[in-house]
Amino acid sequence: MTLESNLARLLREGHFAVTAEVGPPKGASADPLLQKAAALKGYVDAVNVTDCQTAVVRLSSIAAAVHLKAAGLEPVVQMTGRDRNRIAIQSDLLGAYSLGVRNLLCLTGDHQRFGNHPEARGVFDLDSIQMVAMVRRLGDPGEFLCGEPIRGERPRFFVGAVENPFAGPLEMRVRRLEKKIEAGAEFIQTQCVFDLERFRRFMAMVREHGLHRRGRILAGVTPLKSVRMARFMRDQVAGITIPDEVLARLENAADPAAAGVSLCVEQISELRKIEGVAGVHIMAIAWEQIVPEIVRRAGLYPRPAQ
Amino acid sequence: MNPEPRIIGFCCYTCAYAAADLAGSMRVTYDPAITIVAIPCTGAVEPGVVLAAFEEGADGVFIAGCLDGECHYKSGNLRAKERVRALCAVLEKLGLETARLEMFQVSAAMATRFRDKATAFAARIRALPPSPVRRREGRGE
Amino acid sequence: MVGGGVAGIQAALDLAEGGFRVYLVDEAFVLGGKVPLLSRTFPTNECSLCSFSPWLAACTGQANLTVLTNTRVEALEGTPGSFRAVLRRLPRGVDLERCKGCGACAAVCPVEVPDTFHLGFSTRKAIFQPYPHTYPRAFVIDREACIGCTLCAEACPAGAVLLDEDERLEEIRVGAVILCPGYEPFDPTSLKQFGYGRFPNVLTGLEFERLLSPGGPFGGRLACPSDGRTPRRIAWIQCVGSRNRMLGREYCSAVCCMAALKAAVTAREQATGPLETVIFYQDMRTYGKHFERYRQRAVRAGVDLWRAAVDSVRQIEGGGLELRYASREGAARQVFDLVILSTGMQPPRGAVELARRLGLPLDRHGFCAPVVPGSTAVRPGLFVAGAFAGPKDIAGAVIESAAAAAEAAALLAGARGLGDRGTPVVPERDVRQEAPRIGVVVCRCGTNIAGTVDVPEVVRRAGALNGVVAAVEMTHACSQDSLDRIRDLIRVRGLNRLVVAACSPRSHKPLFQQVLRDAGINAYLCEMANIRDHCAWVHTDAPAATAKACRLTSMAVAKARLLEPVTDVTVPVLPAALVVGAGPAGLAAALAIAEQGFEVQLVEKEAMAGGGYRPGVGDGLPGAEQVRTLAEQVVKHPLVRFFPDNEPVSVDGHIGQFCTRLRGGQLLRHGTVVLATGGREARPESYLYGEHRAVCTLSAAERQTQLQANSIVFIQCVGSRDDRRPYCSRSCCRRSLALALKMKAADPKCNIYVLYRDITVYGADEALYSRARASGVVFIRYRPGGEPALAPAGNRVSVAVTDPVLARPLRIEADLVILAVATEASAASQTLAHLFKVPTDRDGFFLEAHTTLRPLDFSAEGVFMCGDAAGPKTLEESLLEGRAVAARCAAILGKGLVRARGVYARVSPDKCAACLACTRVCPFNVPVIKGKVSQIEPVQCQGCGICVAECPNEAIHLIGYRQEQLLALLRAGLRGEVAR
Amino acid sequence: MIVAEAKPFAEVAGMIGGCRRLLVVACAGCTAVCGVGGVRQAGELAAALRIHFRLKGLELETEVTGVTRQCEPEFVGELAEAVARCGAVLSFGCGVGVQFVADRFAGVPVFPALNTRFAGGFTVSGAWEERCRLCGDCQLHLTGGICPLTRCAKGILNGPCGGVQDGRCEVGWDVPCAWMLIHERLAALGRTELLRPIRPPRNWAHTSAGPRRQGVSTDDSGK
Repeated sequence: MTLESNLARLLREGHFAVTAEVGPPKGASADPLLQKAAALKGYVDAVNVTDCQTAVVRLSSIAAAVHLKAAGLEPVVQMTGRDRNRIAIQSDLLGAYSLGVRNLLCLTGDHQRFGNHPEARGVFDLDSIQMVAMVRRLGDPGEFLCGEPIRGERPRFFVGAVENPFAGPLEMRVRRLEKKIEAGAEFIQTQCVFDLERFRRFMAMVREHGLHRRGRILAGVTPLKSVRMARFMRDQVAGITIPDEVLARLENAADPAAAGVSLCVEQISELRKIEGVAGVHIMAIAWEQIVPEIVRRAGLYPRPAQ
Repeated sequence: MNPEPRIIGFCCYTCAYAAADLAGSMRVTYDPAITIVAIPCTGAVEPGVVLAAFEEGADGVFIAGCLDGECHYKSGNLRAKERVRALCAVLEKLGLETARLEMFQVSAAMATRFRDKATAFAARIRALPPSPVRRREGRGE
Repeated sequence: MVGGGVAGIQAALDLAEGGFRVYLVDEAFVLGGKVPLLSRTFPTNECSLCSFSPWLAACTGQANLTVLTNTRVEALEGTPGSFRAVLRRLPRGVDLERCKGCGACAAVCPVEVPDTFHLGFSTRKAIFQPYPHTYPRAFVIDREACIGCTLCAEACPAGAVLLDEDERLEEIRVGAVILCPGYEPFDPTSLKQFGYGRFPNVLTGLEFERLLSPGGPFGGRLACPSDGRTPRRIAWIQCVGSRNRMLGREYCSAVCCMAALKAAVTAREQATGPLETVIFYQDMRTYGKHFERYRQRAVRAGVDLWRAAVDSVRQIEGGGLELRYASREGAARQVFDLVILSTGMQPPRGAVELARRLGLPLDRHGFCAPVVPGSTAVRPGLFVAGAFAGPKDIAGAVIESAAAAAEAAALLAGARGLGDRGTPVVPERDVRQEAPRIGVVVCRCGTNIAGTVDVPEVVRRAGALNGVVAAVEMTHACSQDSLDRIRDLIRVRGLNRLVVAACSPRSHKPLFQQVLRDAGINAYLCEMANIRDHCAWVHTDAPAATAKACRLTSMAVAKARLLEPVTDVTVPVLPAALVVGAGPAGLAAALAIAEQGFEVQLVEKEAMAGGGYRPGVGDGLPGAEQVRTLAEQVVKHPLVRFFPDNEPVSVDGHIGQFCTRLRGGQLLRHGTVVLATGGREARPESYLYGEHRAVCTLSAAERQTQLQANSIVFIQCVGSRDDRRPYCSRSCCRRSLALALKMKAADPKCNIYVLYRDITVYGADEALYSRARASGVVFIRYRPGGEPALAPAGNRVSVAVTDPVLARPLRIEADLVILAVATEASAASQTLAHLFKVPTDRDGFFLEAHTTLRPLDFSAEGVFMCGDAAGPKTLEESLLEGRAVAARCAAILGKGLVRARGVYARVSPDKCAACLACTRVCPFNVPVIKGKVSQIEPVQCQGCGICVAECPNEAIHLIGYRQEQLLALLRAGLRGEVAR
Repeated sequence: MIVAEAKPFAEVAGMIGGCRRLLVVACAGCTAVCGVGGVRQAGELAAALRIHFRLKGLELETEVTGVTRQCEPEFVGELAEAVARCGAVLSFGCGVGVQFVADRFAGVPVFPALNTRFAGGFTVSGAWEERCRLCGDCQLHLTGGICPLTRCAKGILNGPCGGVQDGRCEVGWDVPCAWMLIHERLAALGRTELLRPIRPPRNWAHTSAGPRRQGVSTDDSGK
């Protein structure tokens, strides 16, 4: 079965893509996941399934992806190098592909230190860049990392990676993005953007290096539900910067949640104006049901047919 | 209660020992159970030697040095303080009362302070039972 | 050396060490002068006795030094190099040699008189010991008080009392005389308004020092003399008898501000419960090293500084003292429990008379100020130092006396070394292979020990101890005949260890070690048991005391058994000094060292000598001429090797044996080091400096020969005494006033305004201040926060400041604004500090070993500092310090060799793991890893043993304190000694 | 250098439980240098143990000695007589030392007095810090002399990850991001181009993750 990734197609055809993100449940039933998914159906082109995000144990991302697919959504499987070595990763990916998963997002993974098993041994056999390169070789020329050829069908994933324009010097981030694209990343989802100014500078440098042509860049956005959440993200979550004016706007709002949503909508329209931004990736953490409203108000509805 | 305690006082030569001398010429009195051992600086007191004192049956050990910032050797008394703190932790683990070890500071002119500190310490030791190390001793003396 | 205060003693010791015969003459019964009276010394708040007693102890051991207490100089005839001094030896009434300081005499003396040491707060007998830890230690008879009952003579077990001793004249021949008689506190009785003498709770500063002293009448408890109750409010009145026109005392006593701050801080520390401390002052002069920081700490600690003149004190019902003073709001009153009068200094009467007899120049206040600033000479062969030359603090006196010593030594350079009395050395018997043969001497100390301790019992028990071959008792082990007996005993019984159970090793061990030497036994095979001070004197229960005496003796014996001979480590001293920096201080040091006959290697980074005063840089500066002549003298001096345009790049070795490589490649070998790298004028970052041409720095203004201006504004404390530089730059006020006067003289019509925080001119310079005011210079005080604001106004600058008196804004249109900018440490200091392994303080200036008593020494031996590199000061002070440092160097260079202390750390290379622990913990940076193991140079090691206790592999031990020695001693003390 | 730390007293006292005679062996190598395994610490612990057992009514006899390095059979051999005398050993060596002693004296119980922590050194911060993971595949020439494996929490070779903020690592704001340090160092060296190529997956076979490692000794003396 060689069904192509819908997300890949849309991006190739130049549509402004919309992806969302869901975190699998902390239990053995897929129902909570499917409820979230139902809300998203028809409003997004693909849905990321996180891989034990922040090192908290959750239902496997591949299994979750299969459930979503059955529910009629296109999944993007996230795969980190934190919990698997090269053997496990390759084997899981063969399995995922066999189950119809086509989109893969490679990450190094959050350190286990702040998860719910801090005493776990972090594997980190491969970093995200090495993983991207490895996955691309699985598809073409179709060999395992060790060089052995793959027998029969090769997994031809639409391979993505992440980038955080807000961690460390811009010029260094761009250089790392370049390495990811060098390694074969076809699409990039960025850390959620609040500091538009910095993101514009980032994109400018991306364009200088022509990276936006070699890899599709989906800018991450997150609707802020409350002032508390905004503060938490600013102070506690590594690599996220929230400018004071953004925070102020929430603080002064009668209904912070509403303010958060309109803020998110504005951000999307701003992002669309930036050359090289091929789509948005909406990370509505534990607030998936708001995604449709955002997509509507951002004028991104309806989505092109699958 | 301990009728005849054995108390060792390590006194630094520049300050505490001098203060003890002065206590003498001023004829102030303190507990004869106290035996003063001269050392050049409290910073020279090896923890092992203090432990040895307890092992040999001392009921109490005090280390007397210069006042803060007056150590003849700049930092000796501060190091001694650290070591005494560490030693107290050891005594605790051994199940010996930490009250049996103390560090205090006097200047060469503080004969009365020396007397007061030493007397208070001796009183404390007398109030405690004899060192269990000695009570437990296999061979008698 | 006339005057046995701390300054006199130090200079005398330096000279004696350096090989001169020195007579240290003092009118008092004991050495020490005023310092022993102080509870603590500023700015370190140290117990003055602790820090000072080592010097007293040193007097004992110095063969070249003859101490003549209770002695007056009657006449002086002759010429420099050969004077005949007539001394009047007043009777002490007690034989210095025989007296053991037991106090039996005082116990029986029926006469009670006010104790002069405690300034009358308590009483003493007519025969007494002036204060604890004295030198000489012998008692004295107060002739005025003595009723001649002879009870003391009968009571003295040593027969030391000489009731019929008479005063006699004595003649000595000396080459030079240094007068260092110190000062006398001003007696405030004449100032009726303060009620001193009438109200018991009005005290002088010195009296309050006794009150605070732990050894004082109240044992350090804060109390009102009237009834002993605890004071809750204490006031200090500054400048009592100083800076006082009416009394014709137009000088500042230089120390009272800090003394008051220190007393207030100490009082607060010792106070139980709440205490208010208020200092009424005119200018708070915290100009010395670390002083301004001290003041800030004091204020933070809660000491209140009120700038107000107190006009009277009166006692109200309930004993309270009401102060009336003029505040900004007008006349005000406050009630206090204690009032301390910060009484100033005045020259001691005796000294003034002597100076008159010798025809020395005295100023109108009776101070004997040197003729040439920066020198201490008052007449060929006669030098003056300390407070008698003008009010100053201890450090100042110590520096000045050292400078005097250097000048005297230069005069007598040829006679150096003649002083050394070679004591015949008895060949030492090698006892290392012998089994211990210990002799125990138990001293009765008259009845001092025998009165409480059963001495025969101690002897009997000692005799039974393992390794003891002889145990004897003696009435006074330290009397000459006893010492002879001990020596014979050693010879006859073939002893190889000596244990003396007597008094404190601190006072007597050297004595018994000498006996061993005389008997041909290594001096370190001697141990003492302090059965007097630590036993007989402090325990009343005879059996308990006897038991303890036996215990102490057996412990000493146990340790003695494990003692090993120590061969004195000495290193020869290279007779040359390296001086880094050829500014005023460095030049003065170089010249003074060379004049004393030692080679000087003078290294200067610039191409020319003179530092900030060198040609092209310092032209026109006051004193530039003087420095230039000095530079010429130095550079062409045959003993000076000048290395301009050069600097040290690497240093190796230690005291006596330094080896320094210069950037130019030259390799210099020298015995001592003087760091005189000076300071630099900080660049102002405010007050339109560099933006408006009418604004310049003080030094720039000083260099101007012609200043055309009708309206001149001086701004003081620019960049000093702020958060960035919390210190006073010391010379600026003086220089500003001098310049202001010069300008007034040139053009009396010009208007001069000095905007200041505290006018800090001290000692005789106070006169500059009064002259400036008299000549119409306007002084306007500003507070931090209320700094003057400058705005350009064409060619002029408009200066806005608030008038503190009228509390309203003032505006001055100035043609010239002169900024008295801070002096900061030169950049070179840090590099050199690193190179010579010496510390710098938080402000980047070199950090001395002891601010008060060793102001020019680093704690690393043989390395010294002087001039601005050690902290900002005036040119004269720099020159003086240069000379002083020369004396410190000469003391080492003149000795020819340095000897290690008996107690030093020794490394066993086989055990050393080169872990660097020792190098990291040593407070003096002595250990170094060489050849893969730690090396500790004996002559550098201070013998604290901190590294010993740190070494993880027990590779280091301290001589005389080996672990096994201590363990043996503890076992003996705790288990009881195993008899043979 | 191997950095170790003292085991809790109770643990040591517990493990030597039954012994009445104990040989306490210090090591003058790494553990002495980091101030936990020298003759001093051995002596102090011995004294503490003696007191501890006496308070229990038992007598423990100890003999304190030291060897140059416990990780050398030759040096360990010097202990033979003493071991025979005492019949049990408390070793102040690192994990290696303890094993060498145990191998040499298979007949007697050997107890570790220390916990062996890492390979590191004494830094200016006045603390002992890990510097090497002993991976057997040194890449320091590519990273400006800063080891990413040791000092990056994730040990990644193509860093920094997205968790870095203000040059700090996501695992703790007090930990500097190794990759930021590397970046600065290489920038200072003018060699940032070293960051461009993608570093391939590491060969872990030489590391602690692989089989037991053996060094090839050029001479086989003592074998």
